[in-house]
Amino acid sequence: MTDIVLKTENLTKRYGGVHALEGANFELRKGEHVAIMGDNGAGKSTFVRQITAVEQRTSGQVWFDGKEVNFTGPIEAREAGIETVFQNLALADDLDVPSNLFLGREKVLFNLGPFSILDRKYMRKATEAALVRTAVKIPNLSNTIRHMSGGQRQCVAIARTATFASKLIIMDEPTAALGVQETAQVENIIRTLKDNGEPLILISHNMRQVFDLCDRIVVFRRGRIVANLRKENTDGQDIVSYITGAKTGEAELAA
Amino acid sequence: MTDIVLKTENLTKRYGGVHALEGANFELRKGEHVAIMGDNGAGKSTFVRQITAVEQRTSGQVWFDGKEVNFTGPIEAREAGIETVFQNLALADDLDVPSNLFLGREKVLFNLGPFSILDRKYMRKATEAALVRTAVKIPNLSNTIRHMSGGQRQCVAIARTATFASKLIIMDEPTAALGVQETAQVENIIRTLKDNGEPLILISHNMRQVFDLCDRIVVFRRGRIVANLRKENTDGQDIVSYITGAKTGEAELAA
Amino acid sequence: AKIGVSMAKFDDNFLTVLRNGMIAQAKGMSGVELQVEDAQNDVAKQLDQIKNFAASGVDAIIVNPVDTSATQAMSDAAAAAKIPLVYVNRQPVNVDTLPDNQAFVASNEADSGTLETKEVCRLFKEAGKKEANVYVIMGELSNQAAVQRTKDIEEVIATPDCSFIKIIDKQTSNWDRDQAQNLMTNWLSTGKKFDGVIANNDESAIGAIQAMKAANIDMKTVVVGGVDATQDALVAMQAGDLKVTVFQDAAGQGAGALDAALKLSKGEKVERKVYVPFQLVTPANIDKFLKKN
Amino acid sequence: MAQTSHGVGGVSYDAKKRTWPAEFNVFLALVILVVIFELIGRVFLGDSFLFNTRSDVAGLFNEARLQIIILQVSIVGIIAIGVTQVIITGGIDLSSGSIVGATAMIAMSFAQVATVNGNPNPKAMFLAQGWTDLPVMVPLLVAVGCGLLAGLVNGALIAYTRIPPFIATLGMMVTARGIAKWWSKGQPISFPTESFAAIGKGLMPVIIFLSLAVLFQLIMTYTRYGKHCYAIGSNEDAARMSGIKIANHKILVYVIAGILAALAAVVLSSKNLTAQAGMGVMYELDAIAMAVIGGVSLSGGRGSIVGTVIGSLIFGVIISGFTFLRLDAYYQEMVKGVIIVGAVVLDQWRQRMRALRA
Amino acid sequence: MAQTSHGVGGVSYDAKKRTWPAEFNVFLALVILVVIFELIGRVFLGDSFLFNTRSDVAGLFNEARLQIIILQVSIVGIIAIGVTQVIITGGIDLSSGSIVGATAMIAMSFAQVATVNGNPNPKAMFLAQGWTDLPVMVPLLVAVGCGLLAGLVNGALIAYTRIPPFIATLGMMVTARGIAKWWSKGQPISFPTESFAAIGKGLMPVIIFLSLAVLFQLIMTYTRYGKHCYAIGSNEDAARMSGIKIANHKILVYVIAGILAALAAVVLSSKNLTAQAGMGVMYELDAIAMAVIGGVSLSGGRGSIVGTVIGSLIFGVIISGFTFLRLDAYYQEMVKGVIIVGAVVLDQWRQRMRALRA
Ligand SMILES: Nc1ncnc2c1ncn2[C@@H]1O[C@H](COP(=O)(O)OP(=O)(O)OP(=O)(O)O)[C@@H](O)[C@H]1O
Ligand SMILES: Nc1ncnc2c1ncn2[C@@H]1O[C@H](COP(=O)(O)OP(=O)(O)OP(=O)(O)O)[C@@H](O)[C@H]1O
Ligand SMILES: [Mg+2]
Ligand SMILES: [Mg+2]
Repeated sequence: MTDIVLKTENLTKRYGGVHALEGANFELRKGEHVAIMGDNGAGKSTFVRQITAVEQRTSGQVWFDGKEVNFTGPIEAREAGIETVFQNLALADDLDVPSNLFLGREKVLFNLGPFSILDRKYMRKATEAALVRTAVKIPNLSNTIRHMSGGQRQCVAIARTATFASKLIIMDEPTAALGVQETAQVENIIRTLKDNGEPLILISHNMRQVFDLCDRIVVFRRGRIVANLRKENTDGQDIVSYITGAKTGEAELAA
Repeated sequence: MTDIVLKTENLTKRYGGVHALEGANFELRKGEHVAIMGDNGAGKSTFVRQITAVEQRTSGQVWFDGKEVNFTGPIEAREAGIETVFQNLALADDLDVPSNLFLGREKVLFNLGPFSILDRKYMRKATEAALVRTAVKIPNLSNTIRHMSGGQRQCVAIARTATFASKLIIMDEPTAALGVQETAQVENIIRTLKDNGEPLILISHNMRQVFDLCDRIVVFRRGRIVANLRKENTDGQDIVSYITGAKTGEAELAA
Repeated sequence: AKIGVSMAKFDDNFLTVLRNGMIAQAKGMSGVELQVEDAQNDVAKQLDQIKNFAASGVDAIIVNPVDTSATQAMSDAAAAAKIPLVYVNRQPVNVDTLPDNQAFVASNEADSGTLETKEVCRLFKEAGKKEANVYVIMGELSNQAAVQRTKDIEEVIATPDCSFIKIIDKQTSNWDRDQAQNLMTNWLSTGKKFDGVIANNDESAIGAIQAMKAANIDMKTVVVGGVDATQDALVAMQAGDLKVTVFQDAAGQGAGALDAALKLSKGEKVERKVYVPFQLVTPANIDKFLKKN
Repeated sequence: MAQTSHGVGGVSYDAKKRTWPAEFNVFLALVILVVIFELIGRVFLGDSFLFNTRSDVAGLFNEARLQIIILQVSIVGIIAIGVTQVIITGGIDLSSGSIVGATAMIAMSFAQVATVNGNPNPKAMFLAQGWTDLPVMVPLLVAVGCGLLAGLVNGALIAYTRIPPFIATLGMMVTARGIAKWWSKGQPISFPTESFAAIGKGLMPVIIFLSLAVLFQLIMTYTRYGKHCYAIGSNEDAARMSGIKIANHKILVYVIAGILAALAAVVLSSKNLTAQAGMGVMYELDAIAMAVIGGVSLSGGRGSIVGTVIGSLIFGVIISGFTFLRLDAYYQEMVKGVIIVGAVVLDQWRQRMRALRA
Repeated sequence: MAQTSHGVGGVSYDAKKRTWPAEFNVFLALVILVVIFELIGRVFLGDSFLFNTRSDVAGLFNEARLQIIILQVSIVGIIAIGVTQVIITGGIDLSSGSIVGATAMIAMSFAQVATVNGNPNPKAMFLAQGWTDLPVMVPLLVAVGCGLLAGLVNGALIAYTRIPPFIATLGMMVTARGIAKWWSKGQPISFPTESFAAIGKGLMPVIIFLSLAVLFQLIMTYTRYGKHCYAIGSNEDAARMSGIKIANHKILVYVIAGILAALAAVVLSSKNLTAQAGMGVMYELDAIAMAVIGGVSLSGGRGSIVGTVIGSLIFGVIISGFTFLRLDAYYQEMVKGVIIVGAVVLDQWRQRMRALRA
């Protein structure tokens, strides 16, 4: 039990009459990279939003890092060590790239509480370094995020997550808008995380990517977890049949 | 010349100091499906925004449907027959699905100018029919778009474009957020368009998709068109080398 | 001569008459140029206007103070710029310490509410009432005239002579006819018996009258009093709806202030204080006032 | 899980779990407020707020009070109908109060009688021109014209120059108030014709308010105009890209708001038998507050006329309740502010509870 | 194409093509306005707006006019500094004018002298308690306390109950005005001590205004506080997900706005040597207008204190210019509205031109 980083029991979320997530039981071990797949609207992002406390769950329990947690908001989740790339990216449109990268944890020169002086030079340098890792091209870092292309925005969000140390990284469709090169780079970043033993939850619709990067694949369908398979025991065809509902049933548990 | 649907000459767009699009010369023939590929920030969406007049171009000319056009806004482009799925989707977050599908061209019972009475039943039915084609699952059509998942939103935008007759369809990364099934369905929709002889511009980062669906591939790099290749004369490796800049030069023109 | 005038507000019936009195006077003289500003009931704006006048180099300034206790700063500003200053209509708080080239032309605000209430009291007695219940409609609560007139009403009612009058409730209409009308209707909905309405101004009195008429109350049975003697009020009085109002010689004050300002600008001496008395208006003497305001 | 439906495929949807209309919350706030006044009245005054406790009149309810509750908010309510539409499109209208002032002055000067009590009307603007005792259509059309013009200027500024509605209508607010003062150089304009005076008599303001509310609620729900209001307020860029003619629509919305403000001016000046330059001061804020209390979102895209009507009733109950309790005038304003905030807090709180419980 | 840089890889970026700071547009509007007044003055009045044409005083400029231009907007300007921060975080503050009124009344009652011209001060609130002739720190601290409290209530309501800032501060606007009227039952409070009177004397208001502006411009640009203001105004959800403590930050912003309004009240009542309940009416709208004219976006996330200061100068020039031209007061309001709109239209137009030319 001690090597379990994240565990949920019966996690459920309803929006009015919509049963978006129903009794999800999920486990993630140290150093493990797990993929979540499923149709659009299957409840994947909802699952992430419950864990990170962007929303309050309807019922169920969550354990993180050995203890039961009841985060009241995303700040607490983040402070506990969960870094997330949300599907909607969570960027401030009117700020420039460095400000977004360091949003909420600015580097300061002097600590004067809220009126701490920012270390703008440092943040700019660090941003350049972080972006180089994603291979994205951004002509002018001082332009506001509003004026960035879809892929550029996504890379900023990924760079932000990869820059700060954490106990668990969650990425919700991180490469959806990325080009060929950038996707390859981001996959490299994920591999590095794997090598460093950092656990990760990756939501993706890309079968190749999932099989390349993850140890285990969890399939969501209509708000329920319908499969939980080790990569070795399955293949793309199999996964698809779970996604579409051709195969059903609370699937054989992988270890 | 008569079979050219869309043609641009020297199309250029600058944002302040950012040269997002430089002298793009592009042609699209009747019934042709052309893919646009390129790195993030290469200028693909910028190209689309100039054609559809979401922004005003810095310089260059555009011909559509046989005549030179200078649309002053997206309404004119749409009225001229260009249907677009924008990368940012252009959905009204507070409206429900049918309202979004018919946004700007509501079906009315009586025509009383702006105060025309809406045919809500018809629009709901038509929406269900249109969404079935994309295979997306939406539990409650009366929920607002704000509460839809990323893929659901994208499907609504695609269904909207596919529902109305047009002379040219442009899709900017339409399947980026879609699941396996939904992607397959949308690709089917695109094939149907091909069979009906409707021309299409598809922006995508997905090599397989591009080779499956399109006749010709145009590669953007740093705001310039660097390659224009018939599918038969190239392969994935070749395209990637253009995208990354390993191969350069105004490429051999395909016919 | 260039004269700068700062009025407390423009959209006030009474002050408009005062202002017009001044303008009419100026038109009749040659070489007198009036620059009239609207302080929009804002003390600070008024002080700034005086400084703007100073920057434009006017020969004298006439001020209709928004607030009579804010005049010290104005006197100082004008004195610093060495420009004569005349206060009009409202008595400045620093009246006893005014510099040599400053004066004022005003009425004693304490009289208006007193005259009004005494007459209402007299009418009740004339009708043989042993006990009379009244509603009081106040003006804007942050306005001194409203505060003063309300105080006058209470003081008169506190005298043994008129102590048979009881105030059921007093509320504000912010000088406004529509609000007074709504307020009166709200009072009527409580069903309480009452004998009169004493309002801080005519507009409020008329609003109350309209509400009572809408509720089919016989206007002969109630005594309604106002202050200002506006045209609308005089017509209401002719119709027998309004019983009492109080006249203040607005045009006369305006003209007097201009006179004083011109004299001061020429370096002549003028009377330091000019009081223009309030006058009670009743159906008996209404004809005297019909053409005045 | 009971009965579930699947919409267009996908996750389970429990159709029985209907979401309450947002207006319900506001209505609840209204009811709570009434109950509070009723209770305080019974306990401390031994009197009833809503019910009839008098022997000299018949009926269960205190009809006079029911009438004044709505009568006193009818005029601002008419404005609020237009303001609601403006806010739903993501705009704001600060000019309505001043439009009321200017329109009242201008329209009233075409509605005056020639003689009062046998004397020539002392306040007649156009006595010399002989424009007195005109048919009621004249001042009405003049008013509509004023409202239309003001709305057109607002709308055109916002639609074509893209300046924020706050600024465009703030400019109009200042300018229209200036026009109101200038029109008769600060003098009130009084003594209207019988037919003009009939517009605001008795319960006419209430009838006009409620008819307009019903009309525009239907328009907002069932017509293309309404749909586009919500679409523009929800995401203006999306609406533009979808081919909605934003400029035309915005102009129409502000014109409607202007005309409604002008109608309010007619009703107001007719009810009071006078027009004054200071009329309508702060009405814009009350109208906006009514809309927001009624659930209209200031960021656009959400709200309804029904909500605004309930919001206006909350205002009416507050005003009448205070007079009923004979609350000291000095405390009234303080308490009014608290109640406005309280009504919206209650609304928010119920919405959050619902979201959590869901 | 000249010299290009490539940022972090990618498309060409012409670094020489610097974008003008947005404030430049506003400054241009200010200059145009001054030039217009100067020209009209020269042509029609034979007098200069800015320059000295009098023989009895020395100097190139009409110093009295330069001073009054900024002096008359200093007090609203102080408020506008706070309002700017509120708007940048995506909020709005309608209560500042009323906070000025309430604070002026309360603070002034602790700043009164015991005797005026040998008589006991007729307006002293706390004569009986002997709280007269107190050191100036007392009223100052009382004022700061009032502003802090009002801001705290605003901020806490907005942060914790999630009601729209428009409503929370509207409630505060009504309540604080009620408190102002109730404090001394409508009576003005006058006769402050020398030391209190010194705060608003001469050019002190200008000095206070400009120092605060510089201070907060630095804070907005260089500190975490400033960065978070922009982040929250730009995308509140994103800011929340990024771990910014939204509630704390908002409370701080409204507290700062409240304290600035309270300081404005001190300066105002000191300058006028009196406090009265009606002080500060409509200041909130002027302050908001100054900010918006200065380029602050009402949807949040954009703007600067420098812009607001320039916006306030535009106001000052308008007011002084009108008096200079001896424009009839009736026309002043009308024209003022037009100029406010014109300044913003000019700004928008230049921005669009730049975007097109870019
Ligand atoms: N706030 C909400 N209110 C109502 N319904 C919601 C809300 N958020 C999500 N839903 C619904 O819940 C379901 C699950 O949504 P979710 O975002 O988790 O899907 P997903 O698996 O992430 O899909 P995708 O692959 O498209 O991102 C969807 O049907 C969606 O419409
Ligand atoms: N409004 C704008 N202002 C300034 N720069 C902009 C603006 N819009 C786009 N850009 C810049 O122009 C370049 C091209 O952007 P564009 O959106 O066309 O990229 P794209 O090829 O569509 O990329 P992606 O694959 O990520 O969608 C990018 O560097 C982007 O930062
Ligand atoms: Mg998702
Ligand atoms: Mg793009």
